[in-house]
Amino acid sequence: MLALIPLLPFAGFVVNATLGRRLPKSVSGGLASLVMLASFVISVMSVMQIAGRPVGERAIQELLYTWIASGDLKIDVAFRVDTLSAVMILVITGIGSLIHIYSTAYMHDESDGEFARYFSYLNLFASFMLVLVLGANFPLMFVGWEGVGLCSYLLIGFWFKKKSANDAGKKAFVVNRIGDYAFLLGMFALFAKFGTLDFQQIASAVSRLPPEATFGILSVTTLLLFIGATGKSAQIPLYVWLPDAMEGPTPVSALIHAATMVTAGVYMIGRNAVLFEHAPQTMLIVAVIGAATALMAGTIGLVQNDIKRVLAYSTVSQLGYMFLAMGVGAFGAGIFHLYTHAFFKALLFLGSGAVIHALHGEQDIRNMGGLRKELPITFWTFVIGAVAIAGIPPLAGFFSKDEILFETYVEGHQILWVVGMITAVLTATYMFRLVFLTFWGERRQEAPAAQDSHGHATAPSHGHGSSSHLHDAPPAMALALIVLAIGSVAAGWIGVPHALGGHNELHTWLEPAFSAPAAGAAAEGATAAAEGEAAAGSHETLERMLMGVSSLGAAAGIWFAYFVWVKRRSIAENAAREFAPIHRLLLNKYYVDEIYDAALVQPIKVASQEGLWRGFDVKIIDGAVNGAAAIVNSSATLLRRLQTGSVRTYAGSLFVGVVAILAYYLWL
Amino acid sequence: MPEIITFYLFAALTVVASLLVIGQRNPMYSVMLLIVSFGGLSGLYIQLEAPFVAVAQIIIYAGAIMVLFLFVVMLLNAPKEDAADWDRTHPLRQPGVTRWGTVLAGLLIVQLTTALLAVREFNTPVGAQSDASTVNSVHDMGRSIFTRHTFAFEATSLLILVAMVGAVVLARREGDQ
Amino acid sequence: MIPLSHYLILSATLFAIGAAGVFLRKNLITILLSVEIMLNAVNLTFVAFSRFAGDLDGQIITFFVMTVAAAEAAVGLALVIALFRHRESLNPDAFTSLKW
Amino acid sequence: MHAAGAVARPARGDGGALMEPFIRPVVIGAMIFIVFNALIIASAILVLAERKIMGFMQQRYGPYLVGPHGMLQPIADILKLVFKEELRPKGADKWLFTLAPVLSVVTAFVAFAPVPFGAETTLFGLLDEPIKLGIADMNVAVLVVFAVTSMGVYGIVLAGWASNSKYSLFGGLRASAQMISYELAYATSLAAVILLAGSLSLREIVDKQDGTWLGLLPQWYLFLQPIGFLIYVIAGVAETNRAPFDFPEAEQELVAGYNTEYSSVRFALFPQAEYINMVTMSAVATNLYLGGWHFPGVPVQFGWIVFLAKVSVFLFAYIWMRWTVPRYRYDQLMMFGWKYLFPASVVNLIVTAALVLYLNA
Repeated sequence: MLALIPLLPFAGFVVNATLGRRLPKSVSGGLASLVMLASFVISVMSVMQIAGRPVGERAIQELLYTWIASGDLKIDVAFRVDTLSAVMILVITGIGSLIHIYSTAYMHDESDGEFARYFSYLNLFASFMLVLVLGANFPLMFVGWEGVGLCSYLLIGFWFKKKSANDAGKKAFVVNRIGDYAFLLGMFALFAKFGTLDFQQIASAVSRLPPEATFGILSVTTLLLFIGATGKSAQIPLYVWLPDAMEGPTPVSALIHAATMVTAGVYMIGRNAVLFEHAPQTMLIVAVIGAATALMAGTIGLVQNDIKRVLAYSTVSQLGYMFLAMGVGAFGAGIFHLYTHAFFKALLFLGSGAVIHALHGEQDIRNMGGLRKELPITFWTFVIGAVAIAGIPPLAGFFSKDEILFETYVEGHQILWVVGMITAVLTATYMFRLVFLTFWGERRQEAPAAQDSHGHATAPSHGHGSSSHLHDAPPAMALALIVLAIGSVAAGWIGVPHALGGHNELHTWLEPAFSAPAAGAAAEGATAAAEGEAAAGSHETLERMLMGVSSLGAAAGIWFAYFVWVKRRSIAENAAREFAPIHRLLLNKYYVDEIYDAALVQPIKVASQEGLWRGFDVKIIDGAVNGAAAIVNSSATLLRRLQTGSVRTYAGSLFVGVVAILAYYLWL
Repeated sequence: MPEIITFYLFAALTVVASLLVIGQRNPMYSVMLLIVSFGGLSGLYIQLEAPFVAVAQIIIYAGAIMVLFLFVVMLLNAPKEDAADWDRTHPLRQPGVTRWGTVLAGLLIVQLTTALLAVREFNTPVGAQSDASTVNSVHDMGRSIFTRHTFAFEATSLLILVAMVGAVVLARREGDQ
Repeated sequence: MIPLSHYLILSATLFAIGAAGVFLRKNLITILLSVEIMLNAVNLTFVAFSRFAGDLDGQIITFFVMTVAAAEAAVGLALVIALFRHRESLNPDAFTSLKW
Repeated sequence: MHAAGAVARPARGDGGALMEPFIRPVVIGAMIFIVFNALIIASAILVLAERKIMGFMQQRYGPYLVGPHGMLQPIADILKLVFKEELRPKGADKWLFTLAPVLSVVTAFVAFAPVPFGAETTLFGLLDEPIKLGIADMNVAVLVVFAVTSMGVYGIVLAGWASNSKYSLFGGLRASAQMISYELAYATSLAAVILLAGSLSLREIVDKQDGTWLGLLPQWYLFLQPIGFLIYVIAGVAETNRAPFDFPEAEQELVAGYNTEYSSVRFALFPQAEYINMVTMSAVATNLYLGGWHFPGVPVQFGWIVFLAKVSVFLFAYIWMRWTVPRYRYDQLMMFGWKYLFPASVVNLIVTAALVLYLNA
């Protein structure tokens, strides 16, 4: 039955990919959404199934067949639902189906063939993502890992007629390739160390080892895996592909580049929590990198003008939060934030999509404003999302973010906590900058319109100019927006901390997934949860205090944004003029792309052109080939003399052979 | 004593006939002489108490294969080979080649003699079978052909089939179907 | 009883004669005949060995050899006919080119 | 020939009576002498018989002048042939031209050697150790007969080639092809009988056919191998180049085939060889299929008479066939031999083998 969860979307992909162009939009889109819903239902059922069990054995593992068996390497195609992957599949299928529904309206202007292609990609992505989270061992996870990479490439470059889209797709693919390389190395290292690639076996094997005090094999392995994660989840230094990925259709950005795929790295770390816990060095690196990414992305997000880019950078920084949580060992908090973030970030992206849709592809927030009255649904849902991400109680973002910050503080990383706080304030600020610039004030048209950046979606059906009356999100989109808004409000309530009299069910639910599956895992998990609660109990006052601080910070950020971008617009320009270099620096994203280009891309280009192509390939390889041919030719011209065509010559040589063989047997 | 005489009789017959076969310009005579040498051989087979092989030798070789040769010789009305181009184009007639050939032949003879001197101890037969049991021996032969040598047998049958088809294809004149 | 070596020497001689024929003759048919002589020399060896070793395998192999000889003769003569049609000659040196 | 000579193992008794050792060689020599002349005379008689029967069938007298009812006609023929001039065409191959008829007649004679024609007899008590009627009694007799008859083709082929004339050449070619083709069916039908008897010795085969079924039907292989018998007879006719398969000497097409260029004694040898071959073929057929010298109710001492009777029936059938059945066409002959006769005989052999295996098991 577990197999059905990824197989249903795959079936949808097959149908849409093969005879999609002959199907009308309603059929292909409906089919795609339907299979997603079906697999959502199945996921819910299976989660129910494991939820019904005692804490210890909340897991179903389903072996389909043995995929590879060579030597002592044995890899099964086995799917596993435990508490962790349960959360993931719910998020993926649930939000995924919402986004499918949304897309049926959003992509409606495409031709039938394109429409079907889009949905086939989307389904393929969903099935690969599900394989990723359901896979019970590294290779299977890697299949999903690569598959989602492929789909993200295909979907970023969906409008392949547009060069920027193609470039973005290629960039995403190449950057991910770097991470995947490290990931593969990590897998090899694991196999070399433990002789297996099954998550459970690795965890139980690791749990017998002591945590590595110095930088040893475990640290190296985990570090390699983490580099893979940075590639997939857009962390420093491999985050550069994510902002460009916004070239893809907005729902894609919402599903792949905000809600699901980019969280794969976080999930991977959570999946191997035991392994990472035994490598403190790596954990520290993870935490630091996460915090740094969060801060950096936040600062960049502060000045970006493309609505989707702002959201992209906020995604990066939220992912940074998650990695921070993972790094400080608060896996539960990290996954919690992953889960809440999926809701409100998807909501925000879809809202921005609605805006762009309404404005026929206008993405520059300087050209927006005053949409509050014209797009009420979009407006309200968007605001809810913004409040949620800003971390205002009692919305989803608040609980998860504060759990992360609290854990960070408790684990004793005060500096990281400070960074987190600043990022939180920044988050609130740039999010509400976005809100105010988009929805308050009145329409502005001065800035150059970025029409071409979304050329396809500017539909012929919308003939009238952007100045005229705009209509709000069509029902399908509205449905998705509203559901997600409710989610963003309520999603956090399953993780209410004890400080506020909650039980943090999610925490206890996830606990067994992060502990080794040794004998009596149940008891262990229980104790872990218990002592977690105890710890929480001891820190309740502190926690409350921190909450207050961060909430105040968020509120302050919002007020600041209101003050600057609604009351006194001049301040922004003045600030930009005052601190021109900083502004330019931020506007150009710290010139990271340029640096990479200068430091890596150009040298590699030159090396491969001059060295590999002109030097190695032409001279050595071709030379070798031609040389071989020449040798064969010359030797053949020599050998040809042997073939006189005269029978007796052949017989003579045979005769010689006979004499030689006889001589060998008689005298040698 | 008589068997010595018969042996040398048949041996001489065989050898002389064979020598004449290759010393002969006229293929017709060669064929006939070869039949004679086969006759000698089958006599030797009888002396080796393999009468079945002897008769088969006559039936298959002399009776069938040689008739085939004869048939072809008559069909082509084969020309006597002329001595003229013997010396011209024969690759082994060029002096150098000839010298090497003789050297090789000498070597071969030396080797064979040394090899043959090594089988001295083998002079009395193991389990000599009297020809009264020829029929049994035929039985045994058949049995072991169809049991121990099954593969060889099948392979040979396949070979025969292929040869038959090949002969038909080759000998067919181009054009006529 | 005739010692085995007599038979072996005899068959060696026959084989030598056959080989010489293959080398020296200029008539395809004669060459085929020489090949037959060689085959028979081998047969003689087999039979002699089977007699002196006291089992029948030698004779059986002889039959296989005969079959092969028959096949060889059939194909060989067919080839001879085909070749003779192309060049009015049976001289193997007339067929030095691989195709025409 | 050597085959026959070497395999020949005359039965040798230890000689109880004192004159035994002197008589036995005499008896054997006498037997050989009798058989040899019998064959010669048989050919002579057959010539006459052929012409007489032909006449009878064509409702005329046939030879009538020489001797009473032309009985002495064969002698006249022989004299005529002997006193004719020997001529050898120019360009004919001297040796082979002479060798050919000799070879054919010799093989014809030799082929009869291993054929037994009577049960063991003591010549009315003259010998205390019974002697087997038959020149050479050997345990691979069937094969030897077959081998020697298969050698017989050379006579004709060589004759065709040696006399350096188109017609002869064609005759020779035809003979060789025809005989090779029909040898297959011939041998295969033989093999079936050998399977039944489980022996290669003609004498044993014959003795296996002694006795009767249900007291009336003699246990001849004819009744077990009807198809085999038919095939054997047809193939035998072809082997002996008799009508309707007498292509090597088809007078309408090739003047006289392989013996166009022959005359006088050399010529005389060919028909003689042919007749002797007929006799041998009939004798072997009798031994294989008609129970040789066994006939229900006839004491075995007179077996040789029975044998003669059966053989003469065959010979009559030969002649009868010649003067009634028209000659085939050559391609028809080949097609018949390869496409019908040979497959039929193979099937017959397989069925027989299966049955023997099944019934013995």
